[in-house]
Amino acid sequence: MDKIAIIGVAQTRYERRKKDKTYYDLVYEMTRDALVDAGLQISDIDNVVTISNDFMDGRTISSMAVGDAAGAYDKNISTVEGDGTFGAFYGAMRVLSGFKNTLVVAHAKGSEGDNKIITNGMFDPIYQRHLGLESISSSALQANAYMDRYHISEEDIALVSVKNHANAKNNPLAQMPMSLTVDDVMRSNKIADPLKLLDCSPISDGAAAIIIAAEDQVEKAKKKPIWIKGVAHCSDNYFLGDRDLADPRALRKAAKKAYAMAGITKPMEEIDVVELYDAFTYMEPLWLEGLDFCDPGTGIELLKNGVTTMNGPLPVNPSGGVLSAHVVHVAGLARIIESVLQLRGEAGDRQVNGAKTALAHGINGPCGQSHCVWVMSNQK
Amino acid sequence: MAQRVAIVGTGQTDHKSHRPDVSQREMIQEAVMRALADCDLTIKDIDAFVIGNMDHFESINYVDTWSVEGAGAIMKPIMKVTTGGTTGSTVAIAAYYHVASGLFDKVLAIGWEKNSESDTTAAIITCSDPIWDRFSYSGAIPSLATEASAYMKQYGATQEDAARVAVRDRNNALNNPHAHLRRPITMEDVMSSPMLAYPIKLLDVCPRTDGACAVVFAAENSAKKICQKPAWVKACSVRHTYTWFGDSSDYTSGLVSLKRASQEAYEKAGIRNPAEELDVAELYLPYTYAGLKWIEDLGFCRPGEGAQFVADGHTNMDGKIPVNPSGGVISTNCIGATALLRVAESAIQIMGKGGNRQVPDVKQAIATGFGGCFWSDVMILGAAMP
Amino acid sequence: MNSWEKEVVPLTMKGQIAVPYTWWVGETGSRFLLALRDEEKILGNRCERCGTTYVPPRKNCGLCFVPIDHWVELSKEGVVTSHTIVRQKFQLQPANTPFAYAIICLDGADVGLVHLIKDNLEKLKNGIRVRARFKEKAFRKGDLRDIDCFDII
Amino acid sequence: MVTERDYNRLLTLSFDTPMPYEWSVGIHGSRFFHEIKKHQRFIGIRCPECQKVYVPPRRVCAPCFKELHELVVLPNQGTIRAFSIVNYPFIDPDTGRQRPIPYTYGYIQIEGADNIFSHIINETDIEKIEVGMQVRAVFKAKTDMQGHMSDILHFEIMENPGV
Repeated sequence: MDKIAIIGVAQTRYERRKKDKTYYDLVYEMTRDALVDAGLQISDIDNVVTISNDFMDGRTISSMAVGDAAGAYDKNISTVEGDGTFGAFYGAMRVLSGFKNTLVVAHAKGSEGDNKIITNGMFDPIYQRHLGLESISSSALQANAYMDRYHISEEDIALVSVKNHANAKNNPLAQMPMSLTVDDVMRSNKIADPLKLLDCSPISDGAAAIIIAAEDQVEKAKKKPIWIKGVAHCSDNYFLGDRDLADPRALRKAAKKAYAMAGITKPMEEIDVVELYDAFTYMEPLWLEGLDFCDPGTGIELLKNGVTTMNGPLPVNPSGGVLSAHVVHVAGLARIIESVLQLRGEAGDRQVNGAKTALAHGINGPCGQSHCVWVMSNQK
Repeated sequence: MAQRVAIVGTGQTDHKSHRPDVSQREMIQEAVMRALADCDLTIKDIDAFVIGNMDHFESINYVDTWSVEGAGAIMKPIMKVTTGGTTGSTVAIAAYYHVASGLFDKVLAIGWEKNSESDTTAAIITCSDPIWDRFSYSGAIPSLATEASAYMKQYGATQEDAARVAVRDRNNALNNPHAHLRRPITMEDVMSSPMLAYPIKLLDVCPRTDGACAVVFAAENSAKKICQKPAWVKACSVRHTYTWFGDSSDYTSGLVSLKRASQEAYEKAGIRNPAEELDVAELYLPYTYAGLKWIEDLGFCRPGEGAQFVADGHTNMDGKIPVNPSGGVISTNCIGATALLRVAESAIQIMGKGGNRQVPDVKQAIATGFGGCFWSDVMILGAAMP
Repeated sequence: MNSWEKEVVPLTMKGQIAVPYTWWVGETGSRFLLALRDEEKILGNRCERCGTTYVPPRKNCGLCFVPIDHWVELSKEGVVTSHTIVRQKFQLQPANTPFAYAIICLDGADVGLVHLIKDNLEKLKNGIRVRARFKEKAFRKGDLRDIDCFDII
Repeated sequence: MVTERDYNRLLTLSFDTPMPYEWSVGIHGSRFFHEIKKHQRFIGIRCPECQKVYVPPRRVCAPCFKELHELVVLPNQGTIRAFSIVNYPFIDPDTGRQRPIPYTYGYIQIEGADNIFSHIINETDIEKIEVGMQVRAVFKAKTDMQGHMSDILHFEIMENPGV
């Protein structure tokens, strides 16, 4: 892969509801701010990828609402419907194909629609939709399959909520900075066993943007470029009953490819910080297994042993993760942006000292069916 | 290093008004299997997938993950790209960049729609702005009617001029075994069909169709091995320039997005005189008047000369630049697949696989997509490696 | 610069997407659902290339990409491989909370089927055997919900 | 291939649960509706770069990529640039029922604006309406206004546009 880098980033504050802003407003602000961050003008951007979802926005061709706001007038533009990591990957492909600077911008307002009806739309119209499945109950099936197989307790996964909400206290943009105990999580409302309210990510509004540049463009940027070393995505089968929900094999395959591109052979030793898509507490240990940081079933041990805490050798979700702000589709881009901030040394109170290599991860579809893995570094 | 890309195989369903015999996913799989058979590959050979349609037409969220069994993408990378009417060309262009980036060798582009499963007008209305437009918006026809009447006023084109486009495309469809509407029509049929919104009559516009299309894109080295006559991607370009319906209404300047996109694509492909250098065109003409006006924006003829150009037979099968040998959009319109069908049909012409609809000796072809807010996509294919 | 923007009380607008959908089940799915409706039978089919027995049946194998013609009748009994007891209401749920979703591997099938368990939830655990309870014939419509739920054996 | 005879063995499943939304109108749009309610008048916004006036007001001028601030009061009348008498039945996605027809969908250029405003014109007789006619907005009773496009009932053709 040719050398390409992220040279500009921007994200909104993540909130339960941004009543005064349309998604057009959010996209405009992020486009403007990412340009400022990179020190570029809109005329430096030669193509745009927007990320939106027609179900979230309540609008067919949701991309039509934001082209102007993304500065895409008279430019090559396209739209990915899916997580920000996937949209950003398409943006990266365009740079690798010869564009100079791709602006990638994602938005969503969870406050505007009905999250259960929207996520019910992920399920098969003929065999699943009428059963009333949505994101939480389907994920609960996965949590149960995983936790039952490896004897992981509800208290164990509650630790993830405690850690990530505490990390969020150091992130001024996070929606849910909280000081929690395992007891608080255990006592929160039961939603779909084993998931309780504090095992679940919130509904959020927000937007984010990044600028991906070709090697010969990075010197124009005012910030330190963060190099994209490896990216890969992979999807598992669709029907929940066709999958082994406790085995994130699609993630393992994507990670293997991304690591190979980045020349990483020992992820635990070579990666300094991880931002992954923890839409639910159980996902963090499960995805860490898929990312080959540990053996199947032992993801939670990393947390219990302090490996993934802020002071540990592999801090996971220093931003507070998706549990602390979950703008659907923006969330993966936010993972990339947090990685960039960490690698630039701009992560403030949550800075992981000396971070050189970071991993960002996003998911699409029910129960993490499809994964996208990013490896980035501040070393060329 | 960016690499050269070619189309090596195409597949499409036999398009119909209704496909009750297959579920959505099964219909997609039908197109994918045909595309693989066309280039003698198996599903194991495909490295990545790009798919698109319109979410609220069938009410499927996350079409990428939902489709994997039909697409053949189990344990493979798949991505959803969607932009309304231009979805099919957007998907093709995304598949092109997948390969051009050097990251993937063989990529499948898939577009589909099962329009029989919802009220198409209701679904189209949901593409209008919920605050400003949805209250009064009534679907695509009024804005097209506006464009058509402005064009007629500006250049004196007539309803008969437009009817010629319908007769050309619909009769071309007789040569395409996959086309949805395959009944011959006459000028009288078009002229006497019911008026929908002046000057647009029923036979001036596209139908709604159930169908899917799949196209295999491959990198340089593989393309040459897979296919004797690959269709090389020489250029692609996109202009999705408008956000608001009320901004795209400068009809006297032509379809600006198509003008800009085609100019950029011609420049990349080194084309100076499109009508001479292109051998065939598969254009996303959702209604007949576009067949007069947009060929001007594409530079096939000068502004105001579209009607005469068509009347003179230059766009007929034996003309200077045959337009829509497949029968085009007014013969087949499975919306998410429609623009991908333009790309597929252009590739078919380059590969010489057009059967009864083959234009002899095609060296260079153009495919376009139209949608959104008067948006345009362009892809130029060639027989010679760029 | 004038700052009228700061003084505006922001409005919101309520609306909905109320498009009616009618999805075609297709020949393969219809055969499966008609067997549920008319014969109280659960049919699967087996890919003769890889040997996987699917339920619901598939027209083509997603892995091998070959048509599947070999139909089998599956047992109405199977094993729960994962489950969740749902506590929070949602309008599209076909049962009152608490009820459970379970992935059930029917005897003879290689993949699981997502369905409902309504009774004896305190006994529910992975590995437990369950049996399909069909709706009365008059209430069956050719829909996966013609199986009202699965009962713990 | 399937024929109609086979339809009794080919099933369908239906789904008609509406998906509810509550969209933000935004500061610019909200100001537009407040102005309609307070003063029964239109406002637009001017681009400092190209001087174009947009109605309803918006945040950004696309070609200039400039943020807009300068509000412009506009008369509540304009010219029909295009119209279409909608006569085909269809489901209104906002209600799930058929939208009452016929009605006339109009592209109206508000006097002093550079873009087009779309709304309903209360004339469905093709003999009595044409492009270029002057139309005027008719508002709902102030007390019934709710910050919605329906606060403008419709546009009506002006008998004496000169007055």
